[in-house]
Amino acid sequence: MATAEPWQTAEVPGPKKAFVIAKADVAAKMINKAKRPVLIVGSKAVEIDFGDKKLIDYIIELAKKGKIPVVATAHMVNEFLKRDYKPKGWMPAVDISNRLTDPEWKGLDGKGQYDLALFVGLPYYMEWTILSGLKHFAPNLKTITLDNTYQPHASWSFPNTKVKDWAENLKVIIDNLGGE
Amino acid sequence: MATAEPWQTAEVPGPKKAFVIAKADVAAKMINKAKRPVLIVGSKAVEIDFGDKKLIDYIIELAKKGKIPVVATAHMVNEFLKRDYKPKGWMPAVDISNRLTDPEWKGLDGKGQYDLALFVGLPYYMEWTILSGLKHFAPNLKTITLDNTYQPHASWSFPNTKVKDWAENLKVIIDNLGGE
Amino acid sequence: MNRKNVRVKIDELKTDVGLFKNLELSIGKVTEEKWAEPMGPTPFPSVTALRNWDMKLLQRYKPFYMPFCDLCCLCTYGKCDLTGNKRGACGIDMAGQQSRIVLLACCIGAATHIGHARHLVEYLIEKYGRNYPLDVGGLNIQVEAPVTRLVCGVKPETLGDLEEVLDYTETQVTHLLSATHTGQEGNNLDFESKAFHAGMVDQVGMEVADIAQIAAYNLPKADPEAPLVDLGCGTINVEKPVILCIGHNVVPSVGIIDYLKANGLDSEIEVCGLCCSAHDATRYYKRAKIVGPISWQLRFIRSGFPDVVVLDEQCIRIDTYDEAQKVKAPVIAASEKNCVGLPNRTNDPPDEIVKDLVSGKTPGVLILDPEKVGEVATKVAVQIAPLRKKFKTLPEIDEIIQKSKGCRQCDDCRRACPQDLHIPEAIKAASQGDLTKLADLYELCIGCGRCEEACPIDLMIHSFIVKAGEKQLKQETYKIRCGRGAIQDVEIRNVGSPIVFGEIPGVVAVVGCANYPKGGEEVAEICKEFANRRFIVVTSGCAAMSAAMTKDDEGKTPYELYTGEFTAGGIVNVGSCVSNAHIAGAAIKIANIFAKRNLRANYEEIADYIHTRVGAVGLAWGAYSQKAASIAAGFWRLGVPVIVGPHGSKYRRMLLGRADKEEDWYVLDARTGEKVYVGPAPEHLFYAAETKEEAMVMIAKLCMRPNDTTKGRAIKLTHYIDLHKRLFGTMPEDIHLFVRTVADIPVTMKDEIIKILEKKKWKETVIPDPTLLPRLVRKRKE
Amino acid sequence: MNRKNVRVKIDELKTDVGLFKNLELSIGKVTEEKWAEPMGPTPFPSVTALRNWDMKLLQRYKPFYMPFCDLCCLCTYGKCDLTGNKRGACGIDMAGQQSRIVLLACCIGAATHIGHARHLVEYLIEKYGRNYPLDVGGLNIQVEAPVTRLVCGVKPETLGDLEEVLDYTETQVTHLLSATHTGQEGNNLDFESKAFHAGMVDQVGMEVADIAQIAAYNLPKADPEAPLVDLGCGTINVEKPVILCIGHNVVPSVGIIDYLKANGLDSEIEVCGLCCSAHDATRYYKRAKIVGPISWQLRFIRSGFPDVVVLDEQCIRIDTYDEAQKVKAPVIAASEKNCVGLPNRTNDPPDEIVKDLVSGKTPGVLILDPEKVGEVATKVAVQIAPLRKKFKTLPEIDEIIQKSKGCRQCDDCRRACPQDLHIPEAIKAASQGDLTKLADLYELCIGCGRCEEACPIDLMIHSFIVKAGEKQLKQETYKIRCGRGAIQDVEIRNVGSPIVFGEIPGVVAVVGCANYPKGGEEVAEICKEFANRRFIVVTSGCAAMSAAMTKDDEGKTPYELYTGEFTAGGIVNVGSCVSNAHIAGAAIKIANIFAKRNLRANYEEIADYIHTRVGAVGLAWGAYSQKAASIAAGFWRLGVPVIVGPHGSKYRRMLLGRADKEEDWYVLDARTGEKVYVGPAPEHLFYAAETKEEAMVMIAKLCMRPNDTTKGRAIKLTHYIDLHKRLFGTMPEDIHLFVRTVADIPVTMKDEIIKILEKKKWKETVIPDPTLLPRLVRKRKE
Ligand code: SF4
Ligand code: SF4
Ligand code: SF4
Ligand code: SF4
Ligand code: SF4
Ligand code: SF4
Ligand code: SF4
Ligand code: SF4
Repeated sequence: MATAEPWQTAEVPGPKKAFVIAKADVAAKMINKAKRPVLIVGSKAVEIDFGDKKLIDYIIELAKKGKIPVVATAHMVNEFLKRDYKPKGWMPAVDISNRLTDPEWKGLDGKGQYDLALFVGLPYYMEWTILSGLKHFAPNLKTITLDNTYQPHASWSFPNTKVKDWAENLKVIIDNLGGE
Repeated sequence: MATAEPWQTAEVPGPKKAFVIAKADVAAKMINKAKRPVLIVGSKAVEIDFGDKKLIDYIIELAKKGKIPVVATAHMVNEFLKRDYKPKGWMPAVDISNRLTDPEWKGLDGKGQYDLALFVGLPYYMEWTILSGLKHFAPNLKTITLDNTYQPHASWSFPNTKVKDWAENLKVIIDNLGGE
Repeated sequence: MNRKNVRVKIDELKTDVGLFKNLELSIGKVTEEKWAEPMGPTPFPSVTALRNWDMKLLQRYKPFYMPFCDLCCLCTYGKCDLTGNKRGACGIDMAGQQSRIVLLACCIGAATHIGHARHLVEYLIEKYGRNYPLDVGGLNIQVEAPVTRLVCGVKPETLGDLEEVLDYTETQVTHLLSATHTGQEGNNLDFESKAFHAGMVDQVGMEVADIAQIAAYNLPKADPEAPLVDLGCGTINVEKPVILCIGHNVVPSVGIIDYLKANGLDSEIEVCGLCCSAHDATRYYKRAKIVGPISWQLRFIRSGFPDVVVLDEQCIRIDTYDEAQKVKAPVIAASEKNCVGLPNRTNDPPDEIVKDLVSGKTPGVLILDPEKVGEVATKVAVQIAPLRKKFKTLPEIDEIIQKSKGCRQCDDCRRACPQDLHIPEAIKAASQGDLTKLADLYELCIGCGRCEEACPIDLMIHSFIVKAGEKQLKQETYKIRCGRGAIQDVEIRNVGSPIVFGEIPGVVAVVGCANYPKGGEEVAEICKEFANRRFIVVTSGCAAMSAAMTKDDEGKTPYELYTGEFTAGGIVNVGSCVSNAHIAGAAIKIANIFAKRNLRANYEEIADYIHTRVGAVGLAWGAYSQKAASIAAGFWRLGVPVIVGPHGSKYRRMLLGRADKEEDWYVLDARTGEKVYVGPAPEHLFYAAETKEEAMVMIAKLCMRPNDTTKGRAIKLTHYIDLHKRLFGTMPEDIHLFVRTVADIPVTMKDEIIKILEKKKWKETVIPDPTLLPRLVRKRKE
Repeated sequence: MNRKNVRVKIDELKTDVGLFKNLELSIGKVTEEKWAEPMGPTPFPSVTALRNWDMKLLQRYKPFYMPFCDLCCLCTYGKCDLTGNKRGACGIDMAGQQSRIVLLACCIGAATHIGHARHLVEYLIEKYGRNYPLDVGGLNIQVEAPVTRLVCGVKPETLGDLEEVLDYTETQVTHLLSATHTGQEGNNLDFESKAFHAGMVDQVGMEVADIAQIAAYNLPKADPEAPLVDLGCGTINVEKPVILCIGHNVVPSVGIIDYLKANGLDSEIEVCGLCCSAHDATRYYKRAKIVGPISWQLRFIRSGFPDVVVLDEQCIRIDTYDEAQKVKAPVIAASEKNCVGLPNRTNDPPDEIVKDLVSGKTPGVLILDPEKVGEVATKVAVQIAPLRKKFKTLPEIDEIIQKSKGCRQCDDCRRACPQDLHIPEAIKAASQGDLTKLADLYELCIGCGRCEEACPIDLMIHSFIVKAGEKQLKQETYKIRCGRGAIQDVEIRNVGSPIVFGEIPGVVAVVGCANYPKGGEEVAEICKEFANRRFIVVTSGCAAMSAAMTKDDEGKTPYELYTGEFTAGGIVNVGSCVSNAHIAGAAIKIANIFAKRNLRANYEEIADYIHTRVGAVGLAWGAYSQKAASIAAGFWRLGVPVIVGPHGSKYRRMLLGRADKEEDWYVLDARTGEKVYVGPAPEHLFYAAETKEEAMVMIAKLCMRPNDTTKGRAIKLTHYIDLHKRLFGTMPEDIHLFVRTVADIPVTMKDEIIKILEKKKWKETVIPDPTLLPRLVRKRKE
């Protein structure tokens, strides 16, 4: 499997492609560096099971550790609430993404637009189109996908990664978050 | 300059892309291995000047050394003849390429279809479309471009290369041709 | 009497334009003006006639572009890189490019329906004459063609009257398509407006097609009790010769059915169909059977069931001919749109063609004469059935296990699968003798075959899945109420008031194709949920089929359980894709019949009415095609929100409202001219939902309209909150945007909600007589 | 008298279809059948009516697909990977996909001309009435609409008669477009056949557009001595207010010119144009000036010359509005096709609009009333010219040098340049004060602006080039013979025989856009070369302009040096892109007027005639657009070969003959029914040449036809061999394929050729009365 090729073979982008996150701690650094990150969590976050926990459990840890506001898409808010974590907001994936293209948007807390959007758990092809929208129409936003599939339209993406390495990567990120 | 990206930025292909020829002698080996290679030489072969000689001069050397029949496209036959070299054939680039997709074609010598087509000196975008045609419709043909630009639709292509390194590469190939 | 293209010979004719002698008149149209309604402002609107209206909608629902490619490859200046704010060699930018593709898709979609309508009308006129009356519902339908009346300002009464309507639509499609040419339109909002225009003329085209066939073929005429017919592979008696019709044009199916009937073969032979031809065949002939939606094409053919495959047009897999050949079933192509490269045998004697097909001398033919198709298909079916013995290409279980052992676990199949299905895992399990994982994929697989194309060792993965799911396939026995056609005027009268005032919480149109993210069951579930909530659920196309494909504990399918009447709690199958026009028609008729707004060429006012008052939402959960795009566009221009499934994000853009921008949600109060904040109702005009849960909550929400009475709003809020709580586990956070006065608050939740309103610093507003059109303000404010 | 849509009131009318009382008749058409010619086999042909003919051509000229993308992204099942033999989710394969895109492009192209024709005809009918006669050449033209007659089988005599023709074309475009929908046509040859059909109806659309405007606006009527007019930036007096019209629809330009004339301002104001609107403006008004082809748009605006920019439709850079704003020139959009997102001011008083434009309150408006455009454009030009003082955005030399120093030599510009121009080198030289390298690029640059989009430091590279080449720009002063329109019947009579027998060695149509690989000079050179060789050279569109842009030692331009008559050695500008129909028309008229073949609805026979006898070749050296694709397709269906420049390889496929396959080159001898080998004449139907030298040799070769007399063949061979020797440095190796009898051999080369023939084991064959249609064989062989 070509690791820095689009996970869905045909979803080839254009000339500008995501930089590959070669090591997970690099992602952590970028998150740490962001002034106003936001974390957008899609419906697959409960479908993906690492054995010990689910993707959403890692994400909650990550959000807490990094103090990153979460937007739950689809019906995910329920899954967060079940885990005693209240996302900062919930709305359709395309709605939050549309807002991220608006320089005037004040964010979930009214304090202003975000500078980094982390995506995880959307269906691959939907995340692909959404990240495409952001790449083209949110020039000041950086995007990182925390999924285990190469998302060419993100600013930064992991390559296609086995599920178990994915869990490792998430752990590394969580460990390296915060504490500047 | 991204070296294994299409030379013309937007001429992005699909999932299947040319392998990159990292070292020139590899190309020579592939040529040596071919049972029936053919060399297609386009109009830029006289435009490109390496200082000491022109591209066409290298190509003639290469064809002689490798005993590879040459098809001159455009008006190139004249340029070959001026240099006392008679190409095996001349015809439009699209005509020879179309023939290469026909398993029944008997070749310039009537002995049968070719198994390797070397391209050099066509306008980048035209070579791009032609190689695309061959990639999709000549499944049994291997293609190599000897240009200094990455041609994603070839089977094998050099990355985008500076002109002086290109000359070097051609020399290496010539040196390594023949003599199995 | 309206007639078109009458030829009369006249010796001498004295008129105010001069004296004609010895003339042969070819009379384009003889009109008896019977329609008393005065002509509205926009008869046969040009491309820009409704641009202002579009811009109003587009200001509120701004496009969010999600480019499907960074490049443009439309002309030989290209390819051009349009990344970010880069412009192409023609000067276009990315927003322009994406909206251009939207327009192009809508043009293709509209052209498809209109071209279909044109062939149909031409054929039916030839057969039944220009004066054949357009009876689509007898006395129950006074407004027989609401869309056409609204858009064109004419009142078609006969088949012949439809021609000028089609002329108009074709002119518009041509103009619109031309705007996609390099160096024409470039402004994204103008492209969007043009896409709306395409959607509007598409609706006209669909209406023309459906009323023509309803009238001429006597399909159910707005009949809430249209017969229940069979759906599902299991309903087809494969002991008999089976003729399979695929596509969207019922004419060849009618040719077959008529031939069967005329020759007393109707109980000898099974006629079944896939996609909309199946819908329409059952509307014509109760004994016809529906195999299923588009995604059943490969599985049904590979199962070897059909003995002859008749292809008409639209939604037909391109490889059907090859697949049919593999199961030794001859193919008859029956449409100019889809000639399949086959020899044109239209003018040959039927028996010669039959001979060649049965003998295998030619595996397929093109026959452009539907009657001949009927004869040939039937004879071939009868003769070939005993020969081919339902020859199939599905592998045996052993073979699956054996072949699966070769799997390299390379993931290529999964990476090719639009659904990202876990195929390699299932193949691995299969190689170990466990086919359950493959069987689990049966429901999720849309039957596209891309996995097989990708597999380096050529495993027939889809066939594996179908074989593993064969039990399911064979148990597919459902009932569907066949397409009823239009909605009766009296039904509109009954529900008009409760809909407009909000007491019927909404009309949900569940339509379109089968590109579902997680199988068709979700569609059935959504339909039932909203019917149970006393919404009016309307279905059509493949979605109407999926809605049928579920059973309750007693084995009853939704169409058996719910009424087919257009009323609260109904599940109403209008029919095939072209029947979608009746859904728009119903909304239009509410404005016309219930609210007595002028209909004739009065598009803007009616759309404004629908947008602000009629709580209708479209759901195209599996939309995949250009037709789906243009159908959606037709609803957008009427101001009706459309939800698509996650694959719909590939339609290049959403039309999203911004609930957080107060300034976007003002309407005019037609009584006072005052600008009144009405909240984000409806919040979005086009959007892709990620999961069915999200879609369901959004359906409830998008049904709210500024015009809701307090009682109506309270009911709508109840459903919204209830679904939100159940599916999202919590109260919605935006209730304050939808509560206008305390009376809006559902009584059962009063305290809870009041608390939220206080927290949100909610203030009471008035409920206006809402409009977006200044000219509709009756008393202007100083 | 033919009339359409007459309204008559009749008290009582008794006819054979019944008694009509108190009727108001809207008469669609009053026909007096005057055309004695019997109706041919294919009036108003349907999509498949000529499929057999297409398949004959496509068997000989098989498509060679050169996919421009490995993917398909047309529906939301996608993207699909179609690499190699993979099929998409709808089952389509790569050959199907590429040919589908070809069809789509041809549909867009045809729709563009037809939509243009429809607007034009509608407007002219409104202005001049339905009965306005279609005089396109007075007594010199009996066959006023050869394409329409041939295709439709009608003989239009008035503007009103054109409506049913347009109805037909729109119906066809709609059907064809619908075939591109997912799940319709899938066979590549059927797609190709449909693309041919699109090309054919496109030709009808073009003809309708041009004969309508010629008749109504009294443009030159088939006039070999149409006036010479000015072309080039240097011919425009920039001291005056300048109105620039861009596009393809002359109506707004006429509005301007009429206003100028009516107000005595014609010597005060310069009216100039780019693209085909410029052609047509000069056909209407000798004092109008042509700036140049499409690639001059940016350079002319950035030079600050225009004071008002009027946009109509087609071939307009999308960023014109932005560029015009930068030079402070107001923009008036004048077409529904291209609204530019501007406010629609059509119904506002002109002076209000003028005020807003001059004050800059609004930098652009949409005005859909050409008369109003005329008034507003003129008044704005007069008022704003002194204010904006030809404000330009071209940099000064110093600035170029300074800014060039920032260049990173990153190659991004070059990699974005469609021409792969050596920009970084030129910028480096510029940074060192040497602008000659930049100036060298002036001729090669097609003005697309992609380099600027790519440059990471935002250098205005195209402006740098234009500034460096400013001297050239200002020296561009040429003469062009304005578009003459159709070819006279008498001219056809004069050249019919020498063309058909081969004594005039060929008709070369040099047409289309300006996407040249190496500047426009090559076009001029080719035109002169073939005119000198006594071919008939016909030009149109941007190529007609490029043909003018060269001077001999005495400063004479080709149109001054060569006759405008349709005769050996002429360079004949027919006019704008829609005038291309006259080129097809000329070929058709040769078959009809000279050879007396029936014309009416007799497409197949006429095309067969042209293909086997009329040595015509199209050269679209800079073709870029979808229109170019459909224009080419129209020629293909007539059997006329088309050559494009190397960028044309992006059109997705070639139609290539195989000279080496003897079996492909047999025709029937109409006298005997015998199959006769005639050699590969013409060898290809569509192909992209790499260099002008290749194109020139190929033009000569592709002019050979089976019907050539020995004398004619000898002449054609002489040119072929001569050009081959000169440009390729050697004898052609395929002469034996073109020599049928010894008498074919050019005497001057006899010995040399005989030797070759011997080596190639040549055998003499007969010269047949060639046809590809068995039904045209007069005496059938047993
Ligand atoms: S737009 Fe579609 S066809 Fe064109 S390059 Fe992109 S993916 Fe390929
Ligand atoms: S249409 Fe415009 S953006 Fe697209 S390829 Fe052509 S020039 Fe480039
Ligand atoms: S056929 Fe089914 S499993 Fe295969 S790629 Fe398509 S959806 Fe996936
Ligand atoms: S593509 Fe074929 S070999 Fe690869 S994992 Fe899938 S089934 Fe196995
Ligand atoms: S619903 Fe969609 S997939 Fe189904 S038949 Fe209609 S258009 Fe085709
Ligand atoms: S049209 Fe066919 S090949 Fe193209 S994206 Fe849709 S399914 Fe794939
Ligand atoms: S404007 Fe000229 S130099 Fe720049 S990219 Fe286009 S052709 Fe090349
Ligand atoms: S893109 Fe700009 S910086 Fe790069 S080489 Fe070209 S001119 Fe220089």
